[in-house]
Amino acid sequence: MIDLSNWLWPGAGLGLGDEFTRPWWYFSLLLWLLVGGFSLLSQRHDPRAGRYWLFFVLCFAGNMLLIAALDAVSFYLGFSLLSLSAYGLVIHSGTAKARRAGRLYLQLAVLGEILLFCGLLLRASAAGGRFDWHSWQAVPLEPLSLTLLLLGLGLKAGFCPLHWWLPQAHPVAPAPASALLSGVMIKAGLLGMLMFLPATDALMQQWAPVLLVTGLISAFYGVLAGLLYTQPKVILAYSSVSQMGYLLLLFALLSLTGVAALPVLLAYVVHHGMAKSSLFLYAGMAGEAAGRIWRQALFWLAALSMMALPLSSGALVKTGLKTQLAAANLPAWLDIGVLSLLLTAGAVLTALLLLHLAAQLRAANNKQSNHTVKASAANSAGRWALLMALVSALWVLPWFIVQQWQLAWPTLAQHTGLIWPLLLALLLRWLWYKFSRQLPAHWYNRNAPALYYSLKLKRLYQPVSQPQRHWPTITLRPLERRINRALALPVVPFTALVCCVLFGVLLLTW
Amino acid sequence: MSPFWQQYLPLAIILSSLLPGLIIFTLKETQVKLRISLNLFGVGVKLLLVLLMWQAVKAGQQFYFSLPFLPGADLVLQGDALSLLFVVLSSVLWLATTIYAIGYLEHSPLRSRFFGYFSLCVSATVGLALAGNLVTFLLFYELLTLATFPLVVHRGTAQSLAAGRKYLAYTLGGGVILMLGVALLHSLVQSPLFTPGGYVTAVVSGNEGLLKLAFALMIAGLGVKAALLPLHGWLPQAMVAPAPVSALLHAVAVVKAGAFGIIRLVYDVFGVESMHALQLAQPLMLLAAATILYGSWRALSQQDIKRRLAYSTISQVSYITLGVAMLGPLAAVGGLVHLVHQGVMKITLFFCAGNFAETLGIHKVRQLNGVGRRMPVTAMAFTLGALGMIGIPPTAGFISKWYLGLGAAEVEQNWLILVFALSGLLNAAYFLPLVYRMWFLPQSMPWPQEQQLSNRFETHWMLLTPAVFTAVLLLLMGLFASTELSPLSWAELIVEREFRHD
Amino acid sequence: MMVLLLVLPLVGALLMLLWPKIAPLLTLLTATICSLAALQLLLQVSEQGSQQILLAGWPSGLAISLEANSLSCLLILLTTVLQLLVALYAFATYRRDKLGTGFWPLSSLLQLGLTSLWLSRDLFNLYVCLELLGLVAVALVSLSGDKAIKPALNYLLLSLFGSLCYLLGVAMLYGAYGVLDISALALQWQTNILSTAALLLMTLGLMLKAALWPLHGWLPAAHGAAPAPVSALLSALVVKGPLFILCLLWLQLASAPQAVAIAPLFTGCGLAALLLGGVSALRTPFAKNMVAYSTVAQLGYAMLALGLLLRFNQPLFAAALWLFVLAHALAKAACFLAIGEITATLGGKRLNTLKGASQTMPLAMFAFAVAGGSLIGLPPSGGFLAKWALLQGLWLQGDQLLWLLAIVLATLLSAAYVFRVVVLAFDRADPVAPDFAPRILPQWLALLPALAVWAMALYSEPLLRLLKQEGL
Amino acid sequence: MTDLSPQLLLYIGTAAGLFAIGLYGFIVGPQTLRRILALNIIGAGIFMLMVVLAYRGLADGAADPVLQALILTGLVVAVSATAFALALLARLKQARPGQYRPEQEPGP
Repeated sequence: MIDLSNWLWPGAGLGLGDEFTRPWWYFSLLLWLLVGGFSLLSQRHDPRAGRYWLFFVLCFAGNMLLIAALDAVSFYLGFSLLSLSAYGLVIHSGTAKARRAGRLYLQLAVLGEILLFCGLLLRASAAGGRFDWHSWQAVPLEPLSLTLLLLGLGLKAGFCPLHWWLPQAHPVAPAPASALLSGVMIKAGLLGMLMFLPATDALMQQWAPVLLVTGLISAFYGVLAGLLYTQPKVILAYSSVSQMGYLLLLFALLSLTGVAALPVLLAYVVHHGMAKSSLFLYAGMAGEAAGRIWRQALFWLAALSMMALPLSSGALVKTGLKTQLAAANLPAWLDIGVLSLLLTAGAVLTALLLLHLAAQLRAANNKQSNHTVKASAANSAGRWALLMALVSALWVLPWFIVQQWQLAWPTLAQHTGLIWPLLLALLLRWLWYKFSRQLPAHWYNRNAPALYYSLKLKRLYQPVSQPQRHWPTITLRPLERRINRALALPVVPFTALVCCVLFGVLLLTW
Repeated sequence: MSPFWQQYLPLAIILSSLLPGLIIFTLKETQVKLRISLNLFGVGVKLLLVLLMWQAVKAGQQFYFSLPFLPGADLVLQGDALSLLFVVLSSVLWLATTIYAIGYLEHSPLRSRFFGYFSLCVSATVGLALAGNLVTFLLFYELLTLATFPLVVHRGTAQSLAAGRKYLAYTLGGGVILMLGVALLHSLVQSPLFTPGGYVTAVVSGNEGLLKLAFALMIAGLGVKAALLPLHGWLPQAMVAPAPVSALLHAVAVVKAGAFGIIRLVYDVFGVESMHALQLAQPLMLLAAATILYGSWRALSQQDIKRRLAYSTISQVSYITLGVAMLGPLAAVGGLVHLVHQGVMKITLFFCAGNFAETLGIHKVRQLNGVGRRMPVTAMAFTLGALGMIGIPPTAGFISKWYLGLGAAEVEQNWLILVFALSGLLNAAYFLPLVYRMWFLPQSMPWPQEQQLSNRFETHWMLLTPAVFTAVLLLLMGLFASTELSPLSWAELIVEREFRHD
Repeated sequence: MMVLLLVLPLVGALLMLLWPKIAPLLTLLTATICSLAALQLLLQVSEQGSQQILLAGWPSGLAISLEANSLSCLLILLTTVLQLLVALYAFATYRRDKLGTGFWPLSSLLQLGLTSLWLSRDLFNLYVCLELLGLVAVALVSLSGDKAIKPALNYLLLSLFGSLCYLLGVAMLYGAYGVLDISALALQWQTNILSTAALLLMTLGLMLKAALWPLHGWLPAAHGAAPAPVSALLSALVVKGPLFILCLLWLQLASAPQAVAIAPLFTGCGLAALLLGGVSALRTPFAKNMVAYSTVAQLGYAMLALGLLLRFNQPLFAAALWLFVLAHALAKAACFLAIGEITATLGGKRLNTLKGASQTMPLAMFAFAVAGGSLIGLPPSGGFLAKWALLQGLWLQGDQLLWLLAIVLATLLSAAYVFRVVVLAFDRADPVAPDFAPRILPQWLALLPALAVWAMALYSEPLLRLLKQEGL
Repeated sequence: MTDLSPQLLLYIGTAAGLFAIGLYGFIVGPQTLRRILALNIIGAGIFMLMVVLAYRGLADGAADPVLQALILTGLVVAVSATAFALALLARLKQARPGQYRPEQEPGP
């Protein structure tokens, strides 16, 4: 732990004190390094590589800083560094679409910053001017600051009602950047929630069921919306919305089960981070995988893990989730049976979405294979090797976490319980093809209304002109002329007359 | 330190810029070297003296110098912690501005006159900071107006003359109203030294109406320079002045003088107790909050860079007023530290805007496209300044907003946090597009008026260094806020002394 | 000492008439000696209290009696010093400006008239001084040549008319009481219609001569047409003479009810002078007329202070009154000299001539601006002291918001007309080229009184104390 | 204040009449020369008043010497002033022969 309170603001410190920030930090570092290595290869011919690396490094620094922060202000520093620098990654390609998405991203990021700032202020004030986590977690939350913090951090985390920017911004960034955005950066919001909103807080426990339901909605919404898009990266982005919903659900469970859900949450974060990064990276170079079965296998490994194929990390976290839910101390209006049914349905939908993704990837390949950039063989091989490393990490790492936290391994029954949603999804998908039902074309790839409002907002805050009050111009000059002419009297008699009149008046009025 | 020194040090600090200024007036245009060395000599001496004083004040010494003037109100120069905050700010920024101005005006006419008035202006500012009572303050306040006016109209064009006229109309009007207020207060309690905790407490009962009137008059007078809401009209127009002058107006001298006066008025004349007793804080707070939002809102639509910055100043300076008006220790720290931080940030922005104008002829927002590639260092400095204005950590702006926000929460005025949030959003809305244009858009048209000012750097080094210096300063002040040298700890010291009196 | 102060200018003037060649040097000499003598007298008086002498050994009542209190001494010092300064200025410029040889003896006579006026405490002596002052002043105005004859003639006619009014008043009072000495008269003063009418007559005559609003019509033309040094003397000193007598009359002679009854006239006229004079100064297109109208406006302050003094009997107003007189004298001398120098060099009498003057004649412009600062009342100038005293008095009286507002307005107006010139001077785009190379010495001479009026601030405390006590 | 005899009152009335005539002439008279003359008439009125006052109710019937001294002084002043005014008028006529008309002044 590094104490910086004599240098920076009071209470500033960096360190990996917690038992979950440490794995979080190492996991993030690993992911950043892997993707960084990937970027070294993929951005080699990028004309704007300098800018890319600048923002990449800033994001990296911000992300690491916020995880290692021991006090709220350091966290906020890292958080804003991350948020703002990510803008550079989002609009890296410079296309109109990217700029549009970037604008939306930035608007919401700044809004989130400010909300978070207000929340922090209220909390800091409540904590008597101390900034470290421990003193904050000891002070009970109040509804206003809780709302502000949830909104501010939620805008980063990107679960359902606060997800607007996510499906726009993630797809337009370069593949490694999207991988990081979805893989680690949106987790920063979640980490913030973990830090700022202690599970044991009374108010938090009251609100947890609501968050739980929100998470579920988000999980479903992400998938359903994703099914309506055909660009692979958009689908992946919506999948992130859905997965963040699960994470929010887990976060809510923390308050309902005590801290037992924490390792599961951590494992889920690692799992989703790795899987989503792999998928984004793959989506970025899917063209090179055409006709190469091993490369496609990497996709399937990652996708299946996300679909919670038994023995995969996905299976691990999904069973963990179910176990925790079962153990949770739910309020009466939340029926556990319905919830687990919904979870199962969610698993089916997730699998469906990934199958949809696979299909779209193939279609995209067929369209794009003609005009993919020809990279050198060594470059390409290096990238695929890194992807492979990532995928293997995905399959291996969560088990370490389970081991470290001594969680129960999924039982055989649970494994089989995970199989059939997968099969059901396959069946549905097959049926879909079989009957070649297509939704009307205009249902697909609709522009998000958020973009429209973003433009409206932009016009609002960048007005070309504002109403100006125009004072009526009064020209007194003619009046002055008239007065001058009227007063152009001969001086001597006039003055003498005034003198006499004054005398008379004064004497009479005495 | 001997008593002799102690007495004359405040005077020497003023003279260190006044005398070179007066000598510079007499120089010929061709005596460039002599003029520059005189100028820099003055800056150097002043910084040295200020350093001496800073150390002594930190150790708890007081400086006092007086001349007989009006009955009951001598001309007093006094060095206490609060005055030193302002003195240090203006001397350090004067250094940067002097270098900048030398580079900026390298080939323009009437430089002797310019630098003469420039030095006078700084002398008046420092005198105002060191003023020990209201009458002395009033004196330097008016002198500042006079010394600044020739700078505002320096270009001598119809536009700058119009701006000068407006500037005078506002500031002289404010000066008269301030004089009225000071005279009223003087007739009630004389004009003793500024004392922490104020000196009107004894006469509050029975004189509520008059005291309120005096306060309103003085706030109106100071509000002109501090650009409080209905009195801000001169500031956006005065931006036609050359960039160093804008820097002076917005960061070093004029606007700050108003804000500083409000701080003095609230803490050292009326004092927290009387402010509460007279219920003066709430209206001031409302006024400041309205100014903050209004300034930001008006800044949105300004297409001229310096004009946009000017509206931003209107908004930002009211943070200081707001911090003061909240009457809580944390808010006071925020307000005081913002006095410094805002100065450094705004001067950076003006330096950069001046660089763009001087090197490339850029005046409008839309001409900024792609400047980041042509002038990366300046654009970087500008970006830092802009981020600071929005209040993004780790810049200095964040620190002051943080303390202001904490102060608002401390005195349970949560609506002010909303004001800060809104203003932050608006700040982002008018600064980020500039940053965006600089870095992320390609150059869309040829530079309006490009000049090759340097072969090695993107512009003349004398224009570049001050901007970089202040940009680094604002970053350092934000990063190392807890160190002993930071304005934050100095502000805490002041507040501790101000609030400890009882 | 007092006798020396009177005799020296008289003898000097006579000698100047005899040997016109040495007139300039002689003027300088007498002015210098008189300044030193005035200083000496001031010191003496401030040490030993006011002094009184009777000329030529006649008994009291018949002899011409002179009384020097510290206010008179201050005014004498002011007169002699300004005289010296203006003489220096004239000496530096008289060849260039073709100042008539008449200037030197006339200015000495002017000094004589003023000095004797400050010292006299006798109604008829005051009349003689007034008459002398008026005639000399008109003669000085007419030095300017043909264009000045008309204003000079107007000035003369009105001045004579004013003197006659005053004389009638004096005659009435003498007829009623049989004494002319003011202190003796005050002892047997009765409040009746005759004394009121006499007072009113004298007041109106004096107001006419002092160009107090609304009887100021002759002043702008006369002061505007006169040569610069003459305008400086006229505006700075000559109009103050009648004002001094006016104060004597109302403060020492008039009974309290009379004083209170007349107060609204003075305050009202003062207010009107401030505002209308200010507006006129702001709008007039001629440079020297602007300064002249400013005199009309500034005299309004004195009148306002006099009116308030009569009404409230607050010593602060007396201090304000005389501070205004002193500050205005110095500042106005500087203004006229500076403007005169600039217009002479740049060639033209319209305000537009001053375009770019800050560049071509920075020193003179600076002098004008500094003097203007005092006219506005910026601290720490003499004008500020006066205004401060006035404000203090008003705040102490309480509930005088109307006057305060008026003062604010008047200050802003004066700021407007001063800075109208300054802004023009900073117009670099289209400067007026000088007809010949600007000369430095006259500009410095214009600057001196301007600096002096700011230096008044350093002596504010003794000044305020003195004027509060001795403000008649 | 001493009482005035009817005779004296008559003189005083005459003096007042002179004053009034002079005043009227001064205000109305369109020509400067007439104004100068009117001033002299006013002066005459005042001097007459003073002469009368010199004889006011003094016991021995002698005139008040002070007032007479004053009148003398006043007369000297008046004569010199008139001379000066006439000289000025002459110069004015010289400078602008035939251009004489009622004066026109600029501005308020």
